[in-house]
Amino acid sequence: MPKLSYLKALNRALGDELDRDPDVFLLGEDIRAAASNLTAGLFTRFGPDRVLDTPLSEQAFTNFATGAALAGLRPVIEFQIPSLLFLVFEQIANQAHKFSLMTGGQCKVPVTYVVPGSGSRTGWAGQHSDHPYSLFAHVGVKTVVPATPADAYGLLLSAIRDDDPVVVFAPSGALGVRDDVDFATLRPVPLGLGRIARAGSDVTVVALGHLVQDALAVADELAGEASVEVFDPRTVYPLDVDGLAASVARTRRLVVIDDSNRTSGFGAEVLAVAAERFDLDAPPRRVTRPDGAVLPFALALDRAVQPGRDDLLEAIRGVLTEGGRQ
Amino acid sequence: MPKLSYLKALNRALGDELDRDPDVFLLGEDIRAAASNLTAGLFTRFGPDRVLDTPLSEQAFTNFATGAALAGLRPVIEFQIPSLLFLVFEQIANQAHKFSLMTGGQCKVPVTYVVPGSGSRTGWAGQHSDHPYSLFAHVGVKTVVPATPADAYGLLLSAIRDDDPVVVFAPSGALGVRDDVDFATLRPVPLGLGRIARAGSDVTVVALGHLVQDALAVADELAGEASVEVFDPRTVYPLDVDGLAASVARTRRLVVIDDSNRTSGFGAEVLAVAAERFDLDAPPRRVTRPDGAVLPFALALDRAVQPGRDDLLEAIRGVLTEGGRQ
Amino acid sequence: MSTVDLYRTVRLIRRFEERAIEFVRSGEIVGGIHPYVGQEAVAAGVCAALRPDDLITSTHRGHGHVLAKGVNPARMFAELMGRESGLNKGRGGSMHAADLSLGILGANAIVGAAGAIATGAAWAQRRRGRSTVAVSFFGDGAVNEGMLLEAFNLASLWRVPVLFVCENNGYATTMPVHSAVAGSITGRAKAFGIPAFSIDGQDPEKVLAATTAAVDRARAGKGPTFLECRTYRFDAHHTFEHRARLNYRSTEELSTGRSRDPVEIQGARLAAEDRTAVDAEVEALLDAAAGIALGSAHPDPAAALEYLYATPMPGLRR
Amino acid sequence: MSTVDLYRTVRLIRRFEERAIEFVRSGEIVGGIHPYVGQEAVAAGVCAALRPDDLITSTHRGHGHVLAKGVNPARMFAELMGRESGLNKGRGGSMHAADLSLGILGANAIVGAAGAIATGAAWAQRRRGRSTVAVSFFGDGAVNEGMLLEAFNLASLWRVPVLFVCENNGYATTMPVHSAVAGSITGRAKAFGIPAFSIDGQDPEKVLAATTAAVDRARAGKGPTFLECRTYRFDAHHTFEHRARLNYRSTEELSTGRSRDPVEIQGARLAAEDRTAVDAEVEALLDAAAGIALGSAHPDPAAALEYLYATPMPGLRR
Ligand SMILES: Cc1ncc(C[n+]2csc(CCOP(=O)(O)OP(=O)(O)O)c2C)c(N)n1
Ligand SMILES: Cc1ncc(C[n+]2csc(CCOP(=O)(O)OP(=O)(O)O)c2C)c(N)n1
Ligand SMILES: [Mg+2]
Ligand SMILES: [Mg+2]
Repeated sequence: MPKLSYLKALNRALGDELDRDPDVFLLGEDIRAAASNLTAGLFTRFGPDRVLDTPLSEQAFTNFATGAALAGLRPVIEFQIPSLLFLVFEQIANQAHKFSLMTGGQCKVPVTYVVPGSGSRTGWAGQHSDHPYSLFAHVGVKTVVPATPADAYGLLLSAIRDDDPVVVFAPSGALGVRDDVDFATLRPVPLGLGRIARAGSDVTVVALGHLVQDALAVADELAGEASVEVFDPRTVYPLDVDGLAASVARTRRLVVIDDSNRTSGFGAEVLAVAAERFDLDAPPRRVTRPDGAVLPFALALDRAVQPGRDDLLEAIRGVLTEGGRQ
Repeated sequence: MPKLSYLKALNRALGDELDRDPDVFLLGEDIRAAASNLTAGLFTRFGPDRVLDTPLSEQAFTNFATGAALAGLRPVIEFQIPSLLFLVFEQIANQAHKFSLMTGGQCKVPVTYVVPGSGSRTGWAGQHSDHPYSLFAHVGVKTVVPATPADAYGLLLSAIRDDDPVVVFAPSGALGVRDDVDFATLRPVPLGLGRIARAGSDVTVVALGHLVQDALAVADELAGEASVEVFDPRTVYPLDVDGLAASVARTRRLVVIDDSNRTSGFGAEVLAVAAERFDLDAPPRRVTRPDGAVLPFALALDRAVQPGRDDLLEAIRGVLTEGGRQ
Repeated sequence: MSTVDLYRTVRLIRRFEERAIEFVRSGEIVGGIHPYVGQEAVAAGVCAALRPDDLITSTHRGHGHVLAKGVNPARMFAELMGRESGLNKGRGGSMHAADLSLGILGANAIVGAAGAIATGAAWAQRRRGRSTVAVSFFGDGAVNEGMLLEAFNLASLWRVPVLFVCENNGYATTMPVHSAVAGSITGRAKAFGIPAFSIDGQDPEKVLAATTAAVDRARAGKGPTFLECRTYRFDAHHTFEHRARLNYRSTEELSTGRSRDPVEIQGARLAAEDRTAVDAEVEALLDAAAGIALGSAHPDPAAALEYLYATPMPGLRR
Repeated sequence: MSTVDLYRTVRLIRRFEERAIEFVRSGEIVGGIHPYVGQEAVAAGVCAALRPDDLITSTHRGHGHVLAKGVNPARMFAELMGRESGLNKGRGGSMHAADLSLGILGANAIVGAAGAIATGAAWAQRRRGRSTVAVSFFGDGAVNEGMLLEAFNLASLWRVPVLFVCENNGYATTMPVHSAVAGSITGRAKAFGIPAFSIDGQDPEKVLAATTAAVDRARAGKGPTFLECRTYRFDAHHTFEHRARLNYRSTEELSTGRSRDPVEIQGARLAAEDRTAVDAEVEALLDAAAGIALGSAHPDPAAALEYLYATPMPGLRR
């Protein structure tokens, strides 16, 4: 079977949608030259009306996309770096997201925002290494963090076809992942549906994006010791609570690994849902970035701030051995 | 004893700090005329160099304040509406917050951001009714939501004196609160220290800002039925985990009422902390805005979307009667 | 558009606003409004130059724009009163009034935000082969918002058929324009290569003429135009100011400002009996409209989250 | 500043960058850099006009700015290598280099962000009775960022002693300036009433002369000046481009662009033996600097969160 990389899968999804639906168009910085490689080949294939290079005017081009969507098109914006989403937070959370309700359902805003290279990019330091998916989930914008090439393809397709704004985070740590894929099997993956990345019976590890690989590796490492289930929700918001419930009902133990900050992050939500619904055999744990994290430049410090395999291993062992509270 | 209103307490805190410390200055829109009343009298008292009216250029004046702070001053910015914080999210979360770590501790950015009138303002609709304190807590910016006039005074003082950026949310629903206050007792309230707003033994209700009043009212209503403790953390981030722990250790039951959206909000964090640390006698509950909430204009709809007393009453009764999971 | 039609529009807006202010006072409208009184010539003149399928974006002070673009006053009153029969089914209120069927992409409560929305919509319409133009209204305060200036750049670079209409009423809330705008308002647009004109915004005919020229230019594929309409806000920034004295305009300034009244300027062009007839017609229309609105149902609180998502979300949790 | 001093600065920056690129290739510098090669005259000429207590803000392409402002090359190499002895103790890296003791308020990785930071700092210094000025460096891409344009307005309105120095190297990454900037670059500043000049950014002496005039004006209380320095980036946007072919500049363009080399332009003003002596001096300095940096300790991962808050937070949780 041919190998498909995660980044190439995203590229393929864009190409397929541009091909299928004339209302889809792309805009962003350096997307003609495809500086990030996300849009490689698409300018040549689809021309300047479908692949629009923008000046460095993120706020305006984000609202421009909202306007184009109100007029019936389906824009896809590439953001070169995750912190650009901070710069357009108002335009997404307060404009694109709110039009449907505020107009009493008169319109829809089907814009997709893609960040190829979210989270730490190794050596890009404080202002380029954020992973702000929990923020968008909190405000209620549909938020996707695919883990595999097939999911990257299928979730991006669904995001583009969805009638609401959707943010797609493609973690730096996942872009290079390559899988054997039969291209004929590639299809849309519905938003809001998780998957069991690895079946197990002793503990559920919830992981997203590039951290799914880490969770799988740790599960392998623990194979003799414990049977670890890895649940990949794929969509941060809406969260597949039923899928999570089904897994936790079996394992009765829970650890979340989450590349956002601890306070009120994705991990907090998973633990809150668990607290509301499940009677666990041990207190659940979160492995996250620390509160208020700013990624320092020096490599060892950058790594120390990110949730890692060792932390996960320790947390899993913790919930397995512990019956009572911490 | 004289009555002090919450808004007047904030105004008094600003006046006192301007008086005490020549490095403090205010900037924002319409603060000379004091359109929101927050800055009433201060322009006359302190003049144009200390009370700076800005054009509608939120991004620039927020970074301007960061620059002034780097040069040794202590700016206080008034934002007229909560969604302006979305517009300057990059400037706060990615600039002001990050300077200290990124420069290896060479500098500090003591800027205070005040929003007088956060949350629903009754009839201001979708783009003016947000309450984004959980977002700032998530990114690690110190975040304060005072509930009483004395706390409004004392927390704003501490925010201004703190060497890091601090956001102070003054909920619309709290601005009019008036208390008997002996002015001589007004003093700074440390960031990160909660208080027991009402002692009780059966259940801990965690509430912030204007919702503390609601929690107290519901506690009164339930007086014959149950003994409700109301814990007001005052600071969303850093959260007074020890204070919370002490309360929950006594009551072993927990409800949070939270004016932010459900997913990954303040309520999620409180439940997550509880799940990690405490063995509760019943599953905890959250009373929040719904996921993705956009406040509709019509009054009854606006009210329906906000967490209210009835919802809280029901949630408290739920955790009191229930031993197992939902 | 005829003299009498323009008069009808300015008169309609004026009387609509005066009644709306009354409804704020009586509590039928909750949350207050930003009255458009005094600026009617801008909305009337600009929209008179547009086709029904042309697009507009409006502002926090937007009742005049949407009425001039053809909104049914009954549905607008109903919206302000938060009724189900309102333009936005009571979900939007004064600052979000929208009627997509009339090309109204919504009032926007964030100053400066809508310029790029109008630009994107106009660009999309052209890409879809339509010959429509879009107009973005905003105030003098908005020209200090970076996101609006960014939109000027996109519109000019891509020759988008969009008109930027700045209503310079001298103030952003209490901030006088000269303390807020370095350089000139038209200079801001010219810097991006956009032709920009400063015109008398109190005379509907002059606004119509300038807009017609700009619309023709846009439809001919020549790109955006910027119009600074010099006008004056006769009433408060927002009705809350009726209770709070903010003291930023002198009595003399107010009376000079109010002396050039667009309703009088256009009214003087009509024969007295024609004017009386229009006034009566407007009054009857608004009586009926107010009656319909007052009689309309309130939305059901159980439907508070309807329309939150266009693609339904089954698992939405409270 | 003398001819030879200016030459020393451009030569130092050039050779620092060339060595830094080597360290990227060899893996000593992780994450890559945005090389300043070709633009040295701007940093050298501008900073030569400043006093030690004047302030600057820099950019993602900022090594030249901080070296010209007096940063110790050893500490800068160490920062790029993420060492504890680095300018920012290894916490900032290439895009955040700061030295507050030299008035360097930091490079900023967000295009357009630092203009208002410099403006605020300059305003604050004046309020504190200092006669310092601030310089904000940025590229041609930044003039499309609304937040920078907002800063122009504040600086002009409040006559802030700040200089806006735009390094127009023809491209924002792969985007040619003419496809991104409607109107002209200097026109953007002039629109806000800021005097703006377009100068030859390859000649350090010309940059120095223009900056000196602007600094004098600012110190005299006359407010901001804008300088567009026309320059050319000889190397990649970022070292990642050494591996990825982006194909946006023709071979002819590259060779024309590179033909006006600031190091050669200034070097030609020196006697051959003086130039050789400076070159040797620079090489010795950089040998020593690189040696010190390579020998410096790496920070302790346990201290990854040090400096996160200025007011310590005892309960910080992981
Ligand atoms: C971005 C933004 N900043 C501030 C506000 C608060 N605000 C609402 S209207 C207004 C004044 C607007 O002035 P202008 O653009 O001149 O319009 P006018 O009110 O005069 O019609 C302000 C400051 C806002 N809604 N949005
Ligand atoms: C606000 C923002 N948008 C986009 C980027 C990504 N980016 C970094 S440098 C750059 C190009 C900047 O061009 P210019 O301002 O001309 O400076 P130059 O790189 O040519 O020195 C871009 C798009 C960013 N860092 N910040
Ligand atoms: Mg105005
Ligand atoms: Mg450039």
